[in-house]
Amino acid sequence: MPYLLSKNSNPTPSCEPREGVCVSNVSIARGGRIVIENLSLSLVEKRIALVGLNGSGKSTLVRALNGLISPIKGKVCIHGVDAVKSPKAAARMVGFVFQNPDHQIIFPTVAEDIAFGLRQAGISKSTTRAQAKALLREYDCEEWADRPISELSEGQKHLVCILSVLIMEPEVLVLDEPFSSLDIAVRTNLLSRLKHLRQQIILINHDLDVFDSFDRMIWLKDGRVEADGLPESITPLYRKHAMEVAGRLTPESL
Amino acid sequence: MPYLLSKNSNPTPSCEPREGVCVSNVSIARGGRIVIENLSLSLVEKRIALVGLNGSGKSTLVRALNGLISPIKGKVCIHGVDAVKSPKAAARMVGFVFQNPDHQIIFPTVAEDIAFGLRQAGISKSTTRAQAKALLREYDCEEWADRPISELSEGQKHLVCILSVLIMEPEVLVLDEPFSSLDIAVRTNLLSRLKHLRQQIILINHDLDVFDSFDRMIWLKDGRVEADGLPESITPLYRKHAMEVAGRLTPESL
Amino acid sequence: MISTYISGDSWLHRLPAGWKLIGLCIFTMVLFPVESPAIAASGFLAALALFTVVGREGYRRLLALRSVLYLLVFLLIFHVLAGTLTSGIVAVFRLMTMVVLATLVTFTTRMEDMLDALNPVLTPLNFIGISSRRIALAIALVIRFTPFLIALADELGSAFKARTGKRGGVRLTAPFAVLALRTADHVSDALAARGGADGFDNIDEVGEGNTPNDQ
Amino acid sequence: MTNDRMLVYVSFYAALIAALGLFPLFNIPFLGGVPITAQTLGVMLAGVMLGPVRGAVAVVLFLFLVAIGAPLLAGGRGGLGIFAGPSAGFLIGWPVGAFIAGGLMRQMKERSVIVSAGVSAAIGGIGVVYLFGIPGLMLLADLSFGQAAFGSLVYIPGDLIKVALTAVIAQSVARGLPSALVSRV
Ligand SMILES: Nc1ncnc2c1ncn2[C@@H]1O[C@H](COP(=O)(O)OP(=O)(O)OP(=O)(O)O)[C@@H](O)[C@H]1O
Ligand SMILES: Nc1ncnc2c1ncn2[C@@H]1O[C@H](COP(=O)(O)OP(=O)(O)OP(=O)(O)O)[C@@H](O)[C@H]1O
Ligand SMILES: O=C(O)CCCC[C@@H]1SC[C@@H]2NC(=O)N[C@@H]21
Ligand SMILES: [Mg+2]
Ligand SMILES: [Mg+2]
Repeated sequence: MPYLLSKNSNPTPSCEPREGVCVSNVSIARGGRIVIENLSLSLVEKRIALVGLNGSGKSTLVRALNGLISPIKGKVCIHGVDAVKSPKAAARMVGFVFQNPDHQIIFPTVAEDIAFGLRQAGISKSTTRAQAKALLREYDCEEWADRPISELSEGQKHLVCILSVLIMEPEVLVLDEPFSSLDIAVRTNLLSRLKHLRQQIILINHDLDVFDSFDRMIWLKDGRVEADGLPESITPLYRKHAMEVAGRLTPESL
Repeated sequence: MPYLLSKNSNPTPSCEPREGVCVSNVSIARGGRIVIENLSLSLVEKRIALVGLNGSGKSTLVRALNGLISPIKGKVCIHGVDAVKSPKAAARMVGFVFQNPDHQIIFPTVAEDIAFGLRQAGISKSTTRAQAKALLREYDCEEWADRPISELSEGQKHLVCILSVLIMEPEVLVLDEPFSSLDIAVRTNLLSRLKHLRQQIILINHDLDVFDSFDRMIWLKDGRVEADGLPESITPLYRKHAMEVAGRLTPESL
Repeated sequence: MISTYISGDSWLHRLPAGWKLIGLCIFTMVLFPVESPAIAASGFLAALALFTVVGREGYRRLLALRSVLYLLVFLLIFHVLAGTLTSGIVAVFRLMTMVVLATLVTFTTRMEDMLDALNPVLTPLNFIGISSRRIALAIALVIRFTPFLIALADELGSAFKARTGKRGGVRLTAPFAVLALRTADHVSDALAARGGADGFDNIDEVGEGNTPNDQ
Repeated sequence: MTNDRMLVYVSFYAALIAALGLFPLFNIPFLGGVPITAQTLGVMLAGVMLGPVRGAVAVVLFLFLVAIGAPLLAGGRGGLGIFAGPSAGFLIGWPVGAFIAGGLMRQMKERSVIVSAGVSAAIGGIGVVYLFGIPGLMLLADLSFGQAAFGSLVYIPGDLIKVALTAVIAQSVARGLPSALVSRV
């Protein structure tokens, strides 16, 4: 029985608007099981939070947004572009920070990886390298430029992943638990930086405090929307549910 | 100028005690740079927090505890066993949860991976499998037993890593940001479970709230101990420092 | 051995791994000298029928092996050109049967069971100083890495696609090698953290010089 | 480098050879059962990266798995029967080729990685492998030396591409993960 707090309770968005992200009637299967079932969402707000317990389908859903996973049914549009039919255009528009940095990094050294997206956009090698170094400088780590990424700490790697997406200035930023291994300094800094970005942001995070000033919160449960509305109204519901689940686990051993 | 709040300000612990963990005069190099310098600690408290900014050397230090990294100088002892000379005995005593689940998992299916440690200790296959399944049941996920780990969500994978260490009942538990991808339900549950364990726990975490009832907090900065004492006294100092650092990053763009 | 285990409780799942391996061996030996297309075809049909024990998921994963079909087509063409169509057909059926059966064995056998089954074969090596336990682990690791490498190539492809919308192609070769090798490092750390190749059995041997190091 | 780490690396290259057999595009059946295969890239890499002994051991481990029935050769083939087939000579040449490639790599320590890797891969991965493969063809496929040698020419273009790839990969690894170039450490 999903709580229906949604402002967008329209069950099948038409995918007409050329604004924002539109998911209509999407089902996704992974490893033979249906993980997302018949989901429809129209995402036009600037700051959108996506929450849910482990395995509820958050990462799966956002992977469909830039064509990394093709739904078995339904349609995903980014600013009017079909993510399945034109994954390239979708990828250009959606900047994606993977949950596990090891899944995102392509190149062996830091500057190469950060500059890569710009290179893809046809900018010259020296310009992209300079831009990458400038961005690194803002985070006080210009000397990382030529270091092998395998020699960074986990948090440093995660930061590189985030920077290599930020530098692209995509229309929509999808961040899958981007703060999980960042220290409180970088976390605070990035958070306030994200606040000031003009782009749309879809943020997955287990720590609910970061969603303070968000416009909308979507709670996924077993691949369906359990509740959808303002963070103020959804947070307590979700937290209560999580605590109940926590209580149900291992009662005998506690 | 390190704050000296330590109860253990003894500069060179003698490594005599057969209790707890003892690090004396340890220096560690990684990728040609010195990452930990001349560190001495005697860790006998039950609950020890290790904090520090990204790249400060937390993961490196704990890796030396079970012989995964050999210091270029100094000595590490676990309950009187030298971790460099007998890495295997050290590994038996120290249960280690890696920061990135992908770095910890060895086997393709869940039950195999969880049972592996027990198998290593010479216990029969059927017994270890039953134990693994029992532990999974406590977390309401017995049906994962034969699933390929590659088909779990990140958080689910991380839980598997934690369980495969808990099942070994090691003398010392070293947890490197174990909660980073866990949902609030599992996080709450694990935290209260950890509280009740008889073993010594060394916990690295960026979210400082989890250290509430800890006996000691060690703040690492650039591979040295910056402060060491009760969490109540260290937390505000560390947080203040982190906020200063956050403010110093990218001043121009905010 | 390409894909791994599919959970289930069929008689084939319960059959000891050793028997399955011996059965596979015998089947191969029997099939090898066959020259009649009819017998070869029935062998293949029998193998497919046996496959029902792993159900839909099994067939779905079998389809992932359709790359073998290219080879079969080429093989057939080759035989047609050489004027040996009949033996071509036999060869194709024989190959398909072997692939199906070997796949079936791996789908229904947990890796650890497979290794235990191989143990008697490997034990004699202990006498010449090669620990059978290490070989078993090496084999386990090969079986672990093979599908993993393919998945990793896939993942790297995803990462590339997420950032470009394009397929990476050959230019991902070198990054792939570095990424894959990094994983090998992680696995050896993970192994060391859990007792190394020989387990915790002979833990009292202090100073055996078995010091892991990240250099 | 510890024994355990070496064990993992050796298994890794054996698996790499196996995985390379699974790409249909690069594994074309040819010359009565001796396919054009990407797997020799794995053989060259094993030698160049791991050095002589470990490189050869990785290839032997792979061949052992094939022998006990794992369908890991190009096209999903496996089993003892393979070693009675026309490609047996090449297969026996693989570990020897890896050994020689590794040895050469070690000899050329002071040269640049890309050059020494290319030369080692060419001599070990082509020269030595054919040294075994051609007699194998003569013996097992009833061909004359001329026929066998001439027939083997079809593999040369592919093998040269693999040599080039080996050189590039070794170079990148030297840059991105130097510790993995065991033959040089
Ligand atoms: N590669 C995969 N193959 C098959 N099933 C998968 C795969 N990845 C995830 N799943 C399954 O799909 C479901 C949703 O996974 P997903 O990764 O989307 O969860 P999530 O909400 O992101 O969880 P987490 O908070 O742990 O990151 C889970 O039940 C998971 O087991
Ligand atoms: N494999 C490696 N090779 C070389 N240098 C490394 C390696 N891993 C980490 N380093 C470096 O060592 C220093 C300490 O890293 P470490 O992983 O211990 O940090 P950490 O405190 O765990 O950070 P985080 O909070 O990001 O996990 C960092 O400067 C890092 O760049
Ligand atoms: O799969 C087999 O049965 C073994 C194939 C041997 C192929 C040889 S190795 C050298 C030469 N280069 C190729 O690409 N194929 C042959
Ligand atoms: Mg996720
Ligand atoms: Mg760390």
